[in-house]
Amino acid sequence: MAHAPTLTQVAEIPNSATIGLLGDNPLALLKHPEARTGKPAKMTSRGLSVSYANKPALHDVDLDIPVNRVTALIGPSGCGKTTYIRCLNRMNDIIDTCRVEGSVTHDGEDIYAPDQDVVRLRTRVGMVFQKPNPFPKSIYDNTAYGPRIHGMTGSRDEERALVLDSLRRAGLLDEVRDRLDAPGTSLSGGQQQRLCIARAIAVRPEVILMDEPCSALDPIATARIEELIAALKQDYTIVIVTHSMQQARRLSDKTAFFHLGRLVEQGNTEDVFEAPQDGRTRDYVMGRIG
Amino acid sequence: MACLIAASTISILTTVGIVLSLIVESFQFFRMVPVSDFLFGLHWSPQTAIRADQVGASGAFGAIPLLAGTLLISAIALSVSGPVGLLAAIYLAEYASPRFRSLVKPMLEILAGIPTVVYGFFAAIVIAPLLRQGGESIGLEVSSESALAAGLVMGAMTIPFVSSLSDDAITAVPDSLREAALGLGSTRSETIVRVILRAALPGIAGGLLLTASRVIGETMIVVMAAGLTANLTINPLEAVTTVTVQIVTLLTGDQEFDSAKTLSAFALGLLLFTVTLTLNVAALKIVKTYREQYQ
Amino acid sequence: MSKKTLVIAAAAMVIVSGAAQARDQIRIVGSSTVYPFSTTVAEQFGKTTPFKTPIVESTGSGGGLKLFCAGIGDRHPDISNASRRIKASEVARCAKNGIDDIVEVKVGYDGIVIANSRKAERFKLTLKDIFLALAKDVPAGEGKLQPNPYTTWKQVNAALPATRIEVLGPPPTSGTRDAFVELAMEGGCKSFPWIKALKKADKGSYKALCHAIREDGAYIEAGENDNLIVQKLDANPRALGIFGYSFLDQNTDKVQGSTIGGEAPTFENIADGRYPVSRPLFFYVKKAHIDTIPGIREYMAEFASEKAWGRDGYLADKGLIPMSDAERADWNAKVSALVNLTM
Amino acid sequence: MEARLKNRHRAERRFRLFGGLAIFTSLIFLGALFAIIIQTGAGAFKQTRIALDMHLSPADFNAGQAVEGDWLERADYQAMIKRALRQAFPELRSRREKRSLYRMVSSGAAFQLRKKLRGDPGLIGTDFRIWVLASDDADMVFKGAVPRDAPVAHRRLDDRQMSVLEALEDTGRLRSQFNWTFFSAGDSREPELAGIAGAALGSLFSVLVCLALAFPLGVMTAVYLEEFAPKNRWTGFIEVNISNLAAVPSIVFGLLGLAMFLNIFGLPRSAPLVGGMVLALMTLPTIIIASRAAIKSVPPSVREAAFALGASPVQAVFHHILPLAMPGVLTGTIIGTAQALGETAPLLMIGMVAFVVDLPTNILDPATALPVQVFLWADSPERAFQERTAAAILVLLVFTCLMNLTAALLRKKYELKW
Repeated sequence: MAHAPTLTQVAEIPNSATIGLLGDNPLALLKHPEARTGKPAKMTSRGLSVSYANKPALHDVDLDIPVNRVTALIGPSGCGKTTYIRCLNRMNDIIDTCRVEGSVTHDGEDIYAPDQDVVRLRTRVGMVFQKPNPFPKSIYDNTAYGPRIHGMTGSRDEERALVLDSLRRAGLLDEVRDRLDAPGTSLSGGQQQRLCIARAIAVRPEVILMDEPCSALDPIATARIEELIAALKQDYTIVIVTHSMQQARRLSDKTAFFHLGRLVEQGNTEDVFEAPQDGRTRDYVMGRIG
Repeated sequence: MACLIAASTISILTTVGIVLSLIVESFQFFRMVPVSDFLFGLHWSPQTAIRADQVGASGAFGAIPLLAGTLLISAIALSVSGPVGLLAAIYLAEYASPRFRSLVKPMLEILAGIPTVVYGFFAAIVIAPLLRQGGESIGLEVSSESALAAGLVMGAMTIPFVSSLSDDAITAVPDSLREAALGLGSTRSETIVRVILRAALPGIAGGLLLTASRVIGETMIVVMAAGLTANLTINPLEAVTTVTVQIVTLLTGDQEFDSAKTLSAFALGLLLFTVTLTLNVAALKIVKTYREQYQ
Repeated sequence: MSKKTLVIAAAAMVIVSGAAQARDQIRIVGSSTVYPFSTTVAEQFGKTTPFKTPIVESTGSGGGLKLFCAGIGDRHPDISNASRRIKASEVARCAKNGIDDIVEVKVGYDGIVIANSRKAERFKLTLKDIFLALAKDVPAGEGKLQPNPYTTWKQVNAALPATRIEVLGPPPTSGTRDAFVELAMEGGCKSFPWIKALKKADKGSYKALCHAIREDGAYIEAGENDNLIVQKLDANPRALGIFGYSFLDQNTDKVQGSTIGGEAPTFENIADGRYPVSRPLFFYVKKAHIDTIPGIREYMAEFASEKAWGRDGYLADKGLIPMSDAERADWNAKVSALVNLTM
Repeated sequence: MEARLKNRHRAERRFRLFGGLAIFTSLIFLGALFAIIIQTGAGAFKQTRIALDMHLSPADFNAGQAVEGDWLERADYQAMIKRALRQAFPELRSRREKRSLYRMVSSGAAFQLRKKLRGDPGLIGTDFRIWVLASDDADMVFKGAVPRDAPVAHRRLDDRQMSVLEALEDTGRLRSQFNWTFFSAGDSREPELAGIAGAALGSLFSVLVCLALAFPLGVMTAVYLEEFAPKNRWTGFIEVNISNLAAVPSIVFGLLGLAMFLNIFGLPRSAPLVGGMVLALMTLPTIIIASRAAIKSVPPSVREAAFALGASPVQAVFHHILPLAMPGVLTGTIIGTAQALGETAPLLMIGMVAFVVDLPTNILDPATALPVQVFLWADSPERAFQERTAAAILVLLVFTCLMNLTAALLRKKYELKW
């Protein structure tokens, strides 16, 4: 847990980090070239292969996830990008027939080592899913769920502070301040997804995995989530699976292109989109396959 | 086509037949015994004198002791099948390998397919003596027709009811919730208790209501293993009698429909029908709204 | 579809015609005490004659006679067993429903025993003990009554054990119950001189006092099934049970009969009349049915034959206590002649 | 945090253990149920027989017999059996001793002797040996169901009878053989003569009546509701009504049968016809619900294809949809029938709980049913009836399990189809 920001650190994060004050053009920040240069890898995978019921889904993937950066995984449907992202916090363990070979490390620790605690791993590597999936509980309880099971807060006041902070950082607080006791499912789709992000943040993970977080949302809601991701990058390492090349281009610092279960190309987002090395990448980013 | 419509009205006719026959006979009964005496009376002693020159029992028709006995046995049964069935369903739905599940689920369902008279036999010759001896060895007085014996066996019988209805409810909870909880670093049990069961609660509650209605109407186990005397008690080691036992006792052999004694069986039947119908309607309603929630 | 309708109509025809078709099987109802003898005879009768085996239902003597007297015709039973003699009120009821001719057959004797499990001590009772333990109201001094206060046998009689009074017995539909209240309860009741005097003065209240059984749970009505009582006694050594001698005879490995007034319920004691609580057993036949339902005459003959009710007959093996030779000959003659019941 | 994590994992293991325990408990109960019933019932399939050496003279048959034709029927075979017993044990003289000797063989021995002589009247006047049924008490001791060294008070055989038993055993006049009677006879007061054939026939007739009524009615209702019924309040009411009927306690159906079929329609008591009718009403909802699900699962394309070929709605249903839905319909029917077969309570209400010796020959004959027979025997005091009860249960379980298995297989096959 040493890498997670402590509560005091969280509290110290200036308000400028929240979406409201981020200003008129948060994407401008992303475009700054310095932001993209080499950062150390937070997670790495080496020779990662995955199969479902003996049907291979992913072949021999080597990929580094840079810390405090947004890494986008792109590729046509069925290319293995969702499979890959689910390997990073071992969500694939849920599927009985799934077999994983190779290694994935997190801060140099093999997350598939036999003594690795999946529960601890998942508190460090959080996840946001394709479809918003709030629990059938109130907005407050949804956000407080993680801190409660992990025993992160000592008192009720502390818990409330953390919940409110998480909601604020997810850019949802202003909209739900008056109805924290309303069921999470009563929110709109975009709000639900931000609630899910707030829920993930509340656990204070180091890495947030996002599996097509905007695919079920309308353009306006999508824009808000994108702003949010841009803002969160300062404190978290983010991996995002996306179908939208524009989104990958706007948001990410690093892009990895998957095709038919193989990692075809990875590199700085600009490089991948402007000057792809591989023919398949070129075809994809130009919209010829997909 | 007319044939088809006629066939579909048979089910309505059946219900009408049940309601009519119960009401007509009960009405005759209530002409002899006031409704309030029946519903609120604390004393049940239906053996009236059958000749003018005979002294029988006082002929008290208070259904409360029967209801209390029925509820006691049902409560015991549900306190067995509720937790065991629910835990079994959770294990099968969330932990077991598909192979284990496909092997064990049908085995559990065998329990539901066994005729109830078999359970009655088992309760009477195995469980009841066992409880008696067990109770004696620790210095407890256990009646040989204890509510406990009937309740336990009835509980075992209804395990598959609870487990398959809960299983349906649990598997109907979308995987996205499961993943959300696991993704936040919940253990499986935290996921189940805090998220899945909460989401499946209406379905499980509906299932329990249906099981309760089944348990209340169960006849053979109590006829063979429970007592005949109306005993107003909550001690599960004592003998109690139930509504169904009394119906059977009053009507086997007796074919006369002019005595309060015989007719009271129909009043009991009406009571039983009303109670189980209410439970069923409530259960179906809960399950239905729940299903709609996830569709 | 019309074919289906035809089939259904045909099925309905079969059902209706079937219901109207005459019964060719004797139906017997009545006493649970006579039931084992009646079924044994029925079985023998079914196997040795071309007739069908009669259907026997155990409804209690009272319940049986009530059914029996309900009318003439296929829907009503032909024979009713009784563990007591038919009452005048029942004969009147029969007559009201057009049943004037009834043949009475005395079968033999039966003792009513008060038994408990062999796992416990044998009880030594008197008629007075029985009355005091089971009556609804008991005398509290001369001419006064109180609701039965006794909860243990020791309170009734210091010589008895200090166990709770718990007696499984038959309901009012049972002839055993009738005989029990008349012989045992009334017998104990009469041992109080002032009550005995009451009999002449006020017969109604005398009967109400002597025949009323307590309803506070000490006396448990155990239904018409004597077998069940035996099983319950086996399971509950604290309880006593009231039933016919034949059931004691069949279950000597499980239960033992209490002595009453020093006499044990044995075959000899009951046959001699020394055991105080014994009564004759009967069955009653509807004469009007004898010619419409086949086999009634033959069934009666089987019952009244030496190989059935004789001293070495198969009913004796079942626990029936045979009548004396003279009595048997007398009743056999009445059976052959179909002599009408006279009260 | 680490300590908390450890606790959480411990809680996880505990929870999982509870789940496993719940399943284990249920399976143990199931296992115990079967084990005890098999253990209790196994003995009933064996029956002890005793060899009697007979010598009958024509005089045994002519005594007092006026009618020439049925002298073979009317003879007192009981007396002949008793005489043979006395001859085998001449040392038992007193009435009491003789009575206990007679109690060694079944009262059915006389019928066995009659049957043998009927088949071969030439045996009269010769020496022959007949293996007759032992009485239930002797049978239980010989089979070891009752320990031989139990104190006399807890034994049904007294010391004299025990020595008779041992003498028979030592001279090879006692043997155990398969109990055919159990499968071929009707009910009896004597355990050794009692069988389940009557009850099984009663069950068969009831279930046939039940099927004949419930199957067509159920399928037609399902077809109507699923294919033709307008969606209005009336059909909505029918639907709610059906799902409620499915959960009405079975005994209430018995009350309906008693009040309607017996008291109003005047149908005969104790008849499989009435039993079947009551069971049919109970089974109907199960069949309707299963059939509707089966019809619903037939892909709409089948219907459209039939319509495209010009089939009328009724033709489409009966020629195309129903045949495809049949496996599902049958599954429901079998499960419903299995329930009906095991049902007891409603039958008690309509008088199918009588002592019936003769095997029923049609649906109007008085009869019991297998589960009712179990109920009746379970209340009988003779210990030999306890093992017969368990054996009857075994037979009942074999049938219900077979039916449920068939249904499960059918469902599996059917599930693979779409």
